[in-house]
Amino acid sequence: MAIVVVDVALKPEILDPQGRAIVSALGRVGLSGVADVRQGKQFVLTIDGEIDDAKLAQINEIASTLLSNPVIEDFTVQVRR
Amino acid sequence: MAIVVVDVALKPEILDPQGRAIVSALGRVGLSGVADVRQGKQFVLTIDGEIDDAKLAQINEIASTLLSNPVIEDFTVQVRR
Amino acid sequence: MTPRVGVITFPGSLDDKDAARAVRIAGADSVALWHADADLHSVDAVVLPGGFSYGDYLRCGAIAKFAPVMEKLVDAANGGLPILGICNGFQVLTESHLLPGALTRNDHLHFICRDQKLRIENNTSAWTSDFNVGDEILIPLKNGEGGYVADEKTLDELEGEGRVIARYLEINPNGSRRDIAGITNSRGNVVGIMPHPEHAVETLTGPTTDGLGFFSSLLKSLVNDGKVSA
Amino acid sequence: MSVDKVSDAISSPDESQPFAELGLKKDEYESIRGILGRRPTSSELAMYSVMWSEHCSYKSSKVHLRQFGTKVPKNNSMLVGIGENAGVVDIGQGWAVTFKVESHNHPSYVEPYQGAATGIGGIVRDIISMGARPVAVMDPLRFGDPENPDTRRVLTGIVSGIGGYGNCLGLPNIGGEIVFDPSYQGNPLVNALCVGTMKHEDIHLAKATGIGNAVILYGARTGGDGIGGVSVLASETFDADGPAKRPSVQVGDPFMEKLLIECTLEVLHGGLVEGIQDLGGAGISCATSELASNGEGGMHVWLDRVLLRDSTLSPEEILMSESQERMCAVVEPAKIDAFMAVCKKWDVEAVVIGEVNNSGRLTVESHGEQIVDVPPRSVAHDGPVYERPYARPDWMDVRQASGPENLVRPSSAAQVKQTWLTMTGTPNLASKSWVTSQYDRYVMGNTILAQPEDSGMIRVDEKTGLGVAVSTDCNARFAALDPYKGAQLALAESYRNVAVTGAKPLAVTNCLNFGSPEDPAVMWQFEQAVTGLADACLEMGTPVTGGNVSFYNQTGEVAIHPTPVIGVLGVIQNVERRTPMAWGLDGEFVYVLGTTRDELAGSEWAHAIHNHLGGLPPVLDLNAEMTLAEILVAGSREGFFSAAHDVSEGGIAQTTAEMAMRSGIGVRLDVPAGLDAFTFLWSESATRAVVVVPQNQNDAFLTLCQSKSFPVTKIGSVDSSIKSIELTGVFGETISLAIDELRVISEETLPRLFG
Ligand SMILES: Nc1ncnc2c1ncn2[C@@H]1O[C@H](COP(=O)(O)OP(=O)(O)O)[C@@H](O)[C@H]1O
Ligand SMILES: [Mg+2]
Repeated sequence: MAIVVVDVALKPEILDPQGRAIVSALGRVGLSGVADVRQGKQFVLTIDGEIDDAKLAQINEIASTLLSNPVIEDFTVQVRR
Repeated sequence: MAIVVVDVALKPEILDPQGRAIVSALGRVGLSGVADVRQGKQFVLTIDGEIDDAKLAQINEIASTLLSNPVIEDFTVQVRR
Repeated sequence: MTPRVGVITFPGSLDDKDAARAVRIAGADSVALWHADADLHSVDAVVLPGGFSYGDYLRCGAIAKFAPVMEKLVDAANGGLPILGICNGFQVLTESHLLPGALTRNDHLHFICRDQKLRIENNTSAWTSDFNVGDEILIPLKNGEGGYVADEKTLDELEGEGRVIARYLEINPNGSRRDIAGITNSRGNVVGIMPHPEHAVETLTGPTTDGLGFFSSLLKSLVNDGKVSA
Repeated sequence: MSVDKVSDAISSPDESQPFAELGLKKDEYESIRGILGRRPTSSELAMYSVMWSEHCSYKSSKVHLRQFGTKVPKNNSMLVGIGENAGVVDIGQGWAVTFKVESHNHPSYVEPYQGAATGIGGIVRDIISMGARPVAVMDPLRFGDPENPDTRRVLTGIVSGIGGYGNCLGLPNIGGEIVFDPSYQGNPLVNALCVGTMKHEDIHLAKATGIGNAVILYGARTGGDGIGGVSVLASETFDADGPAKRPSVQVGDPFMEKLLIECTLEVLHGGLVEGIQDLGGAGISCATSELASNGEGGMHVWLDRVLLRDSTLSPEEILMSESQERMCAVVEPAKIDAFMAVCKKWDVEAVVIGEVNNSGRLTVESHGEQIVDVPPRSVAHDGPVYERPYARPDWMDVRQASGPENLVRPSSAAQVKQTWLTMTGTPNLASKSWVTSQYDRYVMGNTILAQPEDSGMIRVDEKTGLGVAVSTDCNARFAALDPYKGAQLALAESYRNVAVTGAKPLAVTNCLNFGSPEDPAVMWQFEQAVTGLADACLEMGTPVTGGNVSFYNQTGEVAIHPTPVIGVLGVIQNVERRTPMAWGLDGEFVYVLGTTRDELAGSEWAHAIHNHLGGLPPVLDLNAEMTLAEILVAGSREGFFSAAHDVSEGGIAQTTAEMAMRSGIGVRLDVPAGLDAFTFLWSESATRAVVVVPQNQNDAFLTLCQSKSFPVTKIGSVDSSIKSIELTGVFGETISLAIDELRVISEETLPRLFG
């Protein structure tokens, strides 16, 4: 059993209305000094068996086609041990 | 300037329909061996100035009230340097 | 022969019956296509309807692009088959790279359902030939993730090639770049549009019957292309 | 993990059991022991505790609800009555309609988004389980003070939950209510209504018939959500308990529900199902015991076959789990394969968990061990029944005696105009489009009317134009002043709203939201409201087909206003004849049907301007209400009206302002003789509507009113040359309200508060 975490974030140039809404809400509740918030997604995959290079390549493929949309998003893959 | 990352995940006992949909999609695109997927949120906060204990406490407070709903979600806060 | 227009149903498609109704009102036969059936049953055109395919979990349209029927559809699109993606259908088309760009969360973060004014910008595509450029139409819009985005180069290209088919008027309801409501591919057979023409085909149930133009355009182009006889 | 088996219960009769923690009273526990002749196993205790909770057993309300069964009007349209998942009404041409309203108040306060979302999910499953296709939803909502910051959290969450679930499910939202009153501050009301349509032959019931038939559980997997939710969440109040004591909430999966709808309708239409039941409160406990006790009387269940999301769940938890999006079907063995094939087509998991028998017992085994052996009826239907004490509280005298007579009224033309502008923007009267634009009203392509029209209207048959209209209403302030009259006024308003659109009122559903039944004053309000409703339904010929009771709506000791939300369903033969609320053409005459009296107690004016609640609610003549409805329905059929709109909250001022805003065309009005401008504009007398009559229909319309001896007053005419409401006779002067100004005021309130 292994855990693989895929973080997906909007590309920096893409507007993030959710992040913006959070910045203004933070202002309302009195947390000042937050310059920016970006909201991304995190996928935690539980994988049967061990993670080898082939599997990792497969996961990267999935991350770039299914879990993220390369037109607007970047992603990172980490194996958590 | 500091970057603080807040990861928010559904509590393990709470249904994650999105994660479930992804598991079945993965099956269809031919990635087998994925036992489970949980989809969470990741907030990347850019903070002015340095992070001290007081600020961290404030961010924890925000994470537990604004960024997550403790009834259904857990969160973690990490300072990224 | 009456043209046959396929309407694909994915799990979670919602406006498939409505799209079929619009096809019938326009005078064509509607053919139900099933996501798991990798066969277009020799239809003359296809509509990808609105809704929440696969719950729109993950990203709108992202899971639908892996449906068996989509592989056939991509081939057919490249072969020139007229395809209209409405709302979720538009999202499926961008996820499948049949159309450029992406549809993102509305800038105001709410789902919005309203009667939306549009200006028709292109009357050369398979689905807009019955309009005049500059026509103003009013049809329902309903989406949570309808903000059209693409990089500047792509946007310039779309504008330059006249591939923006309709633009929002008066209000930009979702933060779409350059008020874009719908686009087409360069060949003009694949069109994606965020608002819902199929909900504006009867006075009783829609704000206008302006949406019929998309379907009558299709019939006209099929005749012009010699696909069906007049 | 050792399970508590039936044999253990026999061998260790004196083991102490946590019945109190599960919400059972000592005497209830004793009666379970009496029924079983031994102590219950822990699984049996779990089942009884959820099924005998207030929410599932109606133990405090049953004695009063019986009136809906005894005072039944002669109306041969009822095909299925109270007691099933939802009532079914014949609307002609072989079509039937089922509709029901339910509450999800407490879960929606704890987790507004999911609470409201699963509220929609639950009521939709009730409708599918009758064999109907759900075709529309409505959402009557009540919130606290709009300026209180918590109201923002609650309202925005609830609205996105309803939209998020309903939109994804593909059901048009055709109406509802949004009402603000401080009495709901710590206890918002989330009521959800669903309408379904079917052909008569498709009606299905929750019955496990046919010995040897399989019991199939299908839909989402069973998880640990909402365990004890039904008995704890829906039956206790929130006071001092912190978040830690909050039980786990259920999360909805609207996509799964959509698959469940399609899959269920396909197996039903394929003739693959003998009996069907949704899983709601009390989950498998409820579904199996109700199916068994309504059918052959016996059932055996293999609990370890239930597909789980969480493999660590104990049998007790599996029995109690309220995981959403699940259904149970009874299927003949020869049809199981076909049933499973349909499930597979829709990607819905299904498994046979039991078998129907005639043992008279519901038996459950888990991994070969017998853990439940009970008479199913004792679980499902023979729960405790309480005759709770009730008494009219003394403070009612004070409340009813302090009427609105001494409140300062506007006394000049300028003040009248200012009052009108102010009233247009109060949160209760302001445009609700900020909320309703978050709901899809177009999906399915059969929505004829939706908010802000008086009722939602759906086309049932595209060929003939047959349609239904539904409205839900309740002015809880009236119910607070007099619960008997208040319930009747709510019925009358809902009935009128249906009639105004041209549909003939046919049947009633209700959601009775009250405080704690253990408070005799609340119990009195409840008894009065039920009696008032039952009496009025009998007189008006509209049977109650079902409904829901929600108790314990209070913060600490303070109960909400009694809020009997009444839904009325009506039929229109051809939706092309519907009457909209916006007037159309120049020169059309504007009339008020009905009598305007000086009735301001409980009005929106008294509430919004003076924060006053006292006096007696408006008088109500049910016969006059029926006559008004006859005129409205006949007028729609005969083409007498270009528009019509009900007069209720905010009086004629609000009614005419809404008509003007909807159409954008101006009107010239005149305060009729015998009335002062204030009373004319803001009285909330019942049984009134504003109608707009083309000149060529004028004589026929007046003849109709005369033939029914119904009071009618001409108040003006439509004038397309102006974009304002011009009202003469206001303290000798004319006031003018620009429609655009009214619209801005009306539209900006909700975004300002919640946007
Ligand atoms: N206020 C009421 N008026 C009429 N019928 C009611 C009322 N409250 C509950 N009922 C009826 O009692 C039966 C049981 O209700 P309930 O347990 O809520 O049903 P379900 O479990 O299907 O949601 C239903 O037939 C319902 O319509
Ligand atoms: Mg039910």
